[in-house]
Amino acid sequence: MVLEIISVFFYRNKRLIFDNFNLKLKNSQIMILIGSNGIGKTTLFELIVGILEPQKGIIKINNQLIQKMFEKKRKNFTYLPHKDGLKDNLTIIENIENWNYLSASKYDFVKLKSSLDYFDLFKIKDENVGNLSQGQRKKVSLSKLILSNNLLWLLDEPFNGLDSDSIIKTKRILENHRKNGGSVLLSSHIDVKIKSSRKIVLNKLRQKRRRDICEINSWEEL
Amino acid sequence: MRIDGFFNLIKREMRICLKNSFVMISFSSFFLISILIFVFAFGSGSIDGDKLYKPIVWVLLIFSLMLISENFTNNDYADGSLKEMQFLGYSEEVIILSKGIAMWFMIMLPTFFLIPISSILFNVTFTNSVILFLNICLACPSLILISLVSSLFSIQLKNNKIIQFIIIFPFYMPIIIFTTSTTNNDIDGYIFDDNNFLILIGIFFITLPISLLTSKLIMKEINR
Amino acid sequence: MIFKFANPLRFQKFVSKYQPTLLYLSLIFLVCGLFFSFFNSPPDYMQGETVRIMYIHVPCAWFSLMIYSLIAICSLFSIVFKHTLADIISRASAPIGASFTLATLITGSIWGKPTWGTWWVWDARLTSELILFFIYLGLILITTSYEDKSKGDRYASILAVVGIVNLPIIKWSVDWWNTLHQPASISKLSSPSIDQSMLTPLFIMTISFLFFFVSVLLMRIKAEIIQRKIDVIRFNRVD
Amino acid sequence: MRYFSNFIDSGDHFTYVCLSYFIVFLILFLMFFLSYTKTKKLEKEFTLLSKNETKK
Repeated sequence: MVLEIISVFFYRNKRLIFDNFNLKLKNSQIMILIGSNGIGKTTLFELIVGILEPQKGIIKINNQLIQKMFEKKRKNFTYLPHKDGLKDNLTIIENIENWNYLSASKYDFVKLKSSLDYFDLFKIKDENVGNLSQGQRKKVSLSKLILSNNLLWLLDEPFNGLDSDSIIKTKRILENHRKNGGSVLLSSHIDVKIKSSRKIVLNKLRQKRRRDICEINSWEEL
Repeated sequence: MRIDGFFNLIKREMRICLKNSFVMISFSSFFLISILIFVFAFGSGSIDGDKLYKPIVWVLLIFSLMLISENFTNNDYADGSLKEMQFLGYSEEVIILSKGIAMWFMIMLPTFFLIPISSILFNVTFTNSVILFLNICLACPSLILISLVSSLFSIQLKNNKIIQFIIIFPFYMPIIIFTTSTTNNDIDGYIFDDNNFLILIGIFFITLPISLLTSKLIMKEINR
Repeated sequence: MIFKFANPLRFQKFVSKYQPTLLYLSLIFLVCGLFFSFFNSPPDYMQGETVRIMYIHVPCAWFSLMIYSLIAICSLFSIVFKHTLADIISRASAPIGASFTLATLITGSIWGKPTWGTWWVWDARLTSELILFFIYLGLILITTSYEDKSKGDRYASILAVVGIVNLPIIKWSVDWWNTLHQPASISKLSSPSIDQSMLTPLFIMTISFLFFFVSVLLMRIKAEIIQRKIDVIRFNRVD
Repeated sequence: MRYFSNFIDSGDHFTYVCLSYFIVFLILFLMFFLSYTKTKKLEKEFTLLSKNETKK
């Protein structure tokens, strides 16, 4: 099991977001999370990655608790958040290099060139990221995927703002990754079709239930 | 914590710093222009340079530290790279430490040129300016750490400047007291016998663990 | 034990029952203390009549330190156990502590005018007390400026724990540095270096201030709890 | 009583002492008054709100 989420219970800001949430991701599997805005897709990714901690429940990556993973072991997943972390006044290639250093994969210029070439970004590699359009920015952060050697990919809204051509290209990367034994968890607020993938639809928790929890929270804690 | 991860972080910060050279330029021009304003305000005739010079430089340095620290934390928070560094597994202390080192570099490099120029403008003796420079060297690390922590405190607020100043002020005060008292004692020529230099180093070793710990707590709180 | 009071309803009943009594007690002690301090205590042979300022200056200073240490303990508690009651206590007592500190500073400087000849000296103890006042201000500002209350509380508790560095500096500054401010007179309870007739008003005043502090604190905690309940009701309505 | 008459005659010192007592009690009274009014206001608001809640 690559990724395992067992009965996670999480609230924040008096708002219950996950109640007894379960998810299992196997090797060579693509899973798509579908849900409307504010349902907690980004929160789920942050829980998996270990930025947030659930009040109850267990999250495991490769059968290891995420809270107990330290720097080196954490490098076995690649997470592309919604806020891409690209610096406006650095060029594309500098941004990618920075990311490459931080994520500690080996610096390989040929690989870097090919990854940028895949989305036709190598021609404009010395352009500042601040001058790019929203879709081009997304492409820059997606090209990190080709650079990474990790088996588990966590992608937050990868298809946002892309044109149809690059959506197809992205899907091709994902399928290749699946064929090589990798697994992908991606979120989307619209329906996307990828070959042989599973879909999970996140529903809004019922109003009444949420209210109960909120009351319990504030009273018990007082 | 592997050591090359730390160097990678420093490399990243330095690269961003050098690319953001306008920050350095704006810092130095702010410094010089304010010094010039003080010179004009005192009038060209009689400036009691030795006495007024040090407090003025310290006031300017503190304000510019506050302004610059925003560039290191708030920008990273805004574009999500603070989070990115955290989930890549770098511990919060190391992130803050690397930022502090980059910021120290960014402050000290212009100061190396600014202090002599401004001391000429103020008619300050050579030894005095050397002592001031040494003081800045020793006191800056702790000031930088404190200002980084305070900018982390106010990262999620809209009108954060005032709050940052009020939070920062009580913790700046002891350092300022000791630095100014060093520079006042140098009349006899006993520069390096002074205990205050040692006290400044001691203060740095107190602030280092405390600020790293608090920054860890705060950065966990920011995401919550 | 502590969690027994954590029930807000029980706490509110407790407050509405005992809070007025505490306030009356404080008033009674205040009258007693005023009588002792004005009618039944001699002037100091060095400081003259201004020694009477000490009967309120010293308790205020004690309370400014004591309330800060209370806040710091609560903050540590809230960082470790994340219990909301600790947040509420520190939030409620910060303004009281700030007002005590302000009172200390003002009475101190009024005392300093006839004795030292100036309103203010940059002496270690005065400076550290001023720093304490600014820390209080920062705490109040940071708790009020966040939309999300729990976030503000957490930040304030971190700040309070860091600011505890200042407390020992205030307490022992008169011993560490040779300063203008006179050293503590009542450091040893067995043989204090001041006269019995001066000690009585001081202690009575302290007790009166203690009752005052506790009653106002209880009232503010009650207000804070009601505020949170209102927030919960409002929040539910929005959803 | 002897102490008190001496105290009143002390001139300058008398004003200083009275001023400081006045300021301290003013500050403490303000503290009390503000928190008292705040509590009362919140209590009123809370009863109003909870009445509306039960009606629904």
